[in-house]
Amino acid sequence: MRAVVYVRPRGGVLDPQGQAVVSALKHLDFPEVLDARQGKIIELVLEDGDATKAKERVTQMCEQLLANTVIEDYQVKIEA
Amino acid sequence: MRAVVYVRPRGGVLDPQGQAVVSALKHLDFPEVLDARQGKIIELVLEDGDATKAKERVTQMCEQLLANTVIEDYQVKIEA
Amino acid sequence: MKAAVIVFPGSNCDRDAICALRDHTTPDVYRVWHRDTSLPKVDLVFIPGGFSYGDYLRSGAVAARSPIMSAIKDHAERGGLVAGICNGFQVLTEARLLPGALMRNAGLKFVCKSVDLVVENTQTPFSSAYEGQPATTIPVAHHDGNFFADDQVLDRMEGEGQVVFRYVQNPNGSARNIAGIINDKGNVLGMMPHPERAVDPLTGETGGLPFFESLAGAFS
Amino acid sequence: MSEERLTDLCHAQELGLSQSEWEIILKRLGRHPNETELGIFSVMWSEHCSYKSSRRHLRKLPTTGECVICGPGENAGVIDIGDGLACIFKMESHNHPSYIEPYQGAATGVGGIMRDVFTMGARPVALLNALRFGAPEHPKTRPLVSGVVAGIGGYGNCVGVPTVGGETNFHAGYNGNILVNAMCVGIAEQKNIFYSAAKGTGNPVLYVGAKTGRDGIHGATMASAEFDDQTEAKRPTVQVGDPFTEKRLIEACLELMQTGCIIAIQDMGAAGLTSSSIEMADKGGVGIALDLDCVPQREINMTPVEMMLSESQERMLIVLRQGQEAIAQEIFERWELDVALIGSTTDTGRMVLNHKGETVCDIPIAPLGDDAPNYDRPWKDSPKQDAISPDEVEPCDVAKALLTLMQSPDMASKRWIWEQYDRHVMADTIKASGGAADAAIVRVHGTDKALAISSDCTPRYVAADPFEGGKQAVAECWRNLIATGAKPLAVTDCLNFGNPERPEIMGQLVRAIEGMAEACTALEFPVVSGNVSLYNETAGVAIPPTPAIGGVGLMLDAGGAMGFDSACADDALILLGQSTGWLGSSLYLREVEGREAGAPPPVNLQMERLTGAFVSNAIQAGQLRAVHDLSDGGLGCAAAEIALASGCGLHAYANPALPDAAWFFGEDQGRYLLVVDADQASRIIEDAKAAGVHAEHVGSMGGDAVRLGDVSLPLDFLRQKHESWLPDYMEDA
Ligand SMILES: Nc1ncnc2c1ncn2[C@@H]1O[C@H](COP(=O)(O)OP(=O)(O)O)[C@@H](O)[C@H]1O
Ligand SMILES: [Mg+2]
Repeated sequence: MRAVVYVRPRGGVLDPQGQAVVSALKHLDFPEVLDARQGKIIELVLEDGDATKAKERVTQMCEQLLANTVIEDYQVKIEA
Repeated sequence: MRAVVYVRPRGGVLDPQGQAVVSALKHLDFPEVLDARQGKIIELVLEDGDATKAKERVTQMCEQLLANTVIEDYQVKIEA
Repeated sequence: MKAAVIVFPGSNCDRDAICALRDHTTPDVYRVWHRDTSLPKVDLVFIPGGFSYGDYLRSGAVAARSPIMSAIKDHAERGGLVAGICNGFQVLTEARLLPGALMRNAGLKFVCKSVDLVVENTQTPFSSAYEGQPATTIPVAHHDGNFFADDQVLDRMEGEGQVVFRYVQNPNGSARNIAGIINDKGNVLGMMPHPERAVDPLTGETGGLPFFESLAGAFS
Repeated sequence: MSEERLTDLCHAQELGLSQSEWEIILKRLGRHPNETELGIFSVMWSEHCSYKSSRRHLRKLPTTGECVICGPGENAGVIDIGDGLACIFKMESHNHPSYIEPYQGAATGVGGIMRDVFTMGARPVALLNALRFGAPEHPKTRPLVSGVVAGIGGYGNCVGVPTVGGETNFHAGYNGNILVNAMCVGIAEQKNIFYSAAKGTGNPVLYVGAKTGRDGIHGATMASAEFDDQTEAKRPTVQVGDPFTEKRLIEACLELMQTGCIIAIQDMGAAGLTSSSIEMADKGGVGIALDLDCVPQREINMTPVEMMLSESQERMLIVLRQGQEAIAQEIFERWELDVALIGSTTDTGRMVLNHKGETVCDIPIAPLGDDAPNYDRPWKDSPKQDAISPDEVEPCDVAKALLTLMQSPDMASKRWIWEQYDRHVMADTIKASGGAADAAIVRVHGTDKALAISSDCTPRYVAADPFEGGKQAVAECWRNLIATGAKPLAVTDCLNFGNPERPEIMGQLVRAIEGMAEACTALEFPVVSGNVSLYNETAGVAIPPTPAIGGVGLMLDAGGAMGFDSACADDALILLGQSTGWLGSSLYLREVEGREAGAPPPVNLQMERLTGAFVSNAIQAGQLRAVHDLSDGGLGCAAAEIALASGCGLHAYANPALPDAAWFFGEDQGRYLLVVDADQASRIIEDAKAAGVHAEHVGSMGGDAVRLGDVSLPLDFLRQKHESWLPDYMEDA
């Protein structure tokens, strides 16, 4: 079983990496880019099991380690 | 219009961050985690326009800047 | 006064911290391994700089979940002193012993240079010896020193004198030029600059000396 | 032997072996090798591992001396620094990988050179980097600078070893092939130095560190081949570094080294498991048997040849004393490192590999070394350049020229680079980049001593005259150490050249080595380690020949380190050494007149010694306020650097005997600018003359401008121009 965790800078938190992406893209002649935010994606390979249970467990992982909720939001997806 | 770019370490390329996540989760009593890979997610806000064209442009952005194709794979999704 | 320096895999200022503590604070310094679950009887826990766990995932994140951390939390709870320098500061915020978080430097580059600091609060066990010399110079060397906290948290911290050190010229985008903070109880301090690298005129400035002297004074 | 498909000549040639090399293999084996065996021969006999083009010439370098404990041949050179301590150091290139993936290429270069040093029992205490990039206006240059610098910092900073110095040049000659040379210096106890000879049979072979993946397969052969249009397609071979694992390896290995369990230890560098195991067995005069199924693997279905050739980083191979496995395992497990017993030493003199129940390799070890190709490649001398007379050059606007030079890419401040490097971790750095000394100074922990370390090469001189250029690189390095008050002890080198199969390139290599040898001999500055990087060319265009020299000196009193930032108003400036106004191959000619021409300045090694001895004595005697050697940009630039570092203006007088350009910007060798108390000036000049050293009073400190003759530039303005070139260039994405 696989789980994907998306971790993004929380709204209101300045995102220097996202800002750098915007300005670099502008320099490379992509003026259509108005804004960018950069986050993390963590793909987990899990022992097979119950999807609901897995989602619960991965959510615990996020709370305990994978995301820092002072600055980040997260989202968990379980894939078959 | 929004685009989401997923950037992941290419298969076979060492991913020390992913390895650190696995071992930290093991120590935190999540033995069900067999493997992990860590990547980036970049969300772009684009000027509205044609989705096909946008996908093409964002792909160019990936090739030129957002992904390091020597060691990373990327994937582009255009959202309305 | 007895002190413990915590060593995580990837800590790299542990030796520097031990030398500075021995020379300027106390001869009784223990090195404590992160897997230990208890601390020796000490007054001060010192979390040194470095790249614990390679700074992978987020700097300080993995170390903050190490076995030794619950003993450190108990120690802090009992009013024991805790100092976290650089990576140690990151560990303390990740462990929620200090508010806020340390994000990637605004310039996105590692920055190693001497910075001028204003000592905003000399009424702490970590900064009392700066009394009468409110400005000092100490080097920074970090990639993730950009302090962030919500505005109301920052307001409260400033109101309570929890900002101990402030940059004169912000090297990393830190909110309100914050370089070092203390918790509301006044016994847990985190700072990005490295006082342990600023104690010997032969190797540079000596702006870190009062830091170690303050700690020595706190228990004499 | 397994039923594996046997190989043929065509196969061998694809792996870079020549027909004659193939024939030697056939003769030695008495049969065709299988794929694994052929892979092993091909990497062991690649230029990178066998030094087949350079070996006979490297022998010309002096490698012994009073301080030398171990010269070239081991992982790094070892010298005696007294008190039972040794300094262990080496420089190495990571040119090709850094061009392809600048961050990871440079990072793994730093990781690799650190492993060479701690393998021998030393704790790494300092890193340097010598970088050569293409022309600033070349589109690849900026991202390469950015990636390389981030990679060097990313690795060294994380491991916690200070990066204390280096050099950075830009030249169109490196457009297609940048150079990334990293140097590591470590300190060990003399009684605890580890060598690679795995003496004794039946001893367990331990693998420790990162798991093996398909990284960098044929990296060693890639480092031995020219770039072509297919290079981009070779990208997947680039390795990713993991400094966190490196840090744990250092701590764990140094801990194990205290236990007395180790017979021999090697890092898995170029050609990975192959060269580390063969070298240990060969030097120990034993055989080795490995069970490849026990090798920790990161990927599935790895073939024997992939495992043997993998260049996955952060791995070590250790031969232990029998029965000590548990001690080693306990230490490595505590540091959370993968560890596995993968074989043992044998009395067969052969390398035998087993995989899935079959023998996949069974070859005699001795021929890999004994029969390694050793070519006497044809070479020819570079055409001699004419000397340029001082009167030949155009009249000079001195102020404009000084400004041009001080903000030229090679001279401009490299702050943008070194502020990304942790220069102070370990708390023993006395002088690092930006510290206004001619060499980095690092205290020997827990003592009053310090090491002085410098890396030098002036490629434009070597290009104009490889022999003189080779000499000059060594002499400048020596001079830099002298100027800090250190006693120069020994050097490492990194010889970066083009394709040695071309006689004109081979000539550059041969003559540069001969020049280095002459200087090293005359200055009693032996070579104790080094690295050769050939085939640095793209589409037939070679890099400027670049023999980078890394020198180490010793200072008994760390507190006595001399720099050039303490000049005060009214101090006198004294120039030591003869000035003829030598402008051939100078920075002035290139930057101001746009010409790269003329014979480079010759080095008079006898005068060099005499002048150096005088400077050393004067420093010891406490007679000098500041010292700076003269190099790029001559007197004018050296004076400007002193003024900027000291925050004090100065006046350097014109010389009626020479045109301004020649006097202020000529690059005659063997010169130093001394700053002394004005009252002492005449006495020091007298002393110098008595010692047979030319000395003249050429100026004085004071004011807030740099005045050369009768023109001047405000110090602040000069500083701003000197500091802003690189950051402006890098921001201007
Ligand atoms: N790549 C680099 N890394 C670290 N320091 C560097 C680098 N390039 C230049 N420097 C530093 O910049 C200063 C000037 O360099 P350079 O002009 O080459 O010195 P010198 O001419 O005395 O040999 C030195 O302190 C040197 O260590
Ligand atoms: Mg210079």
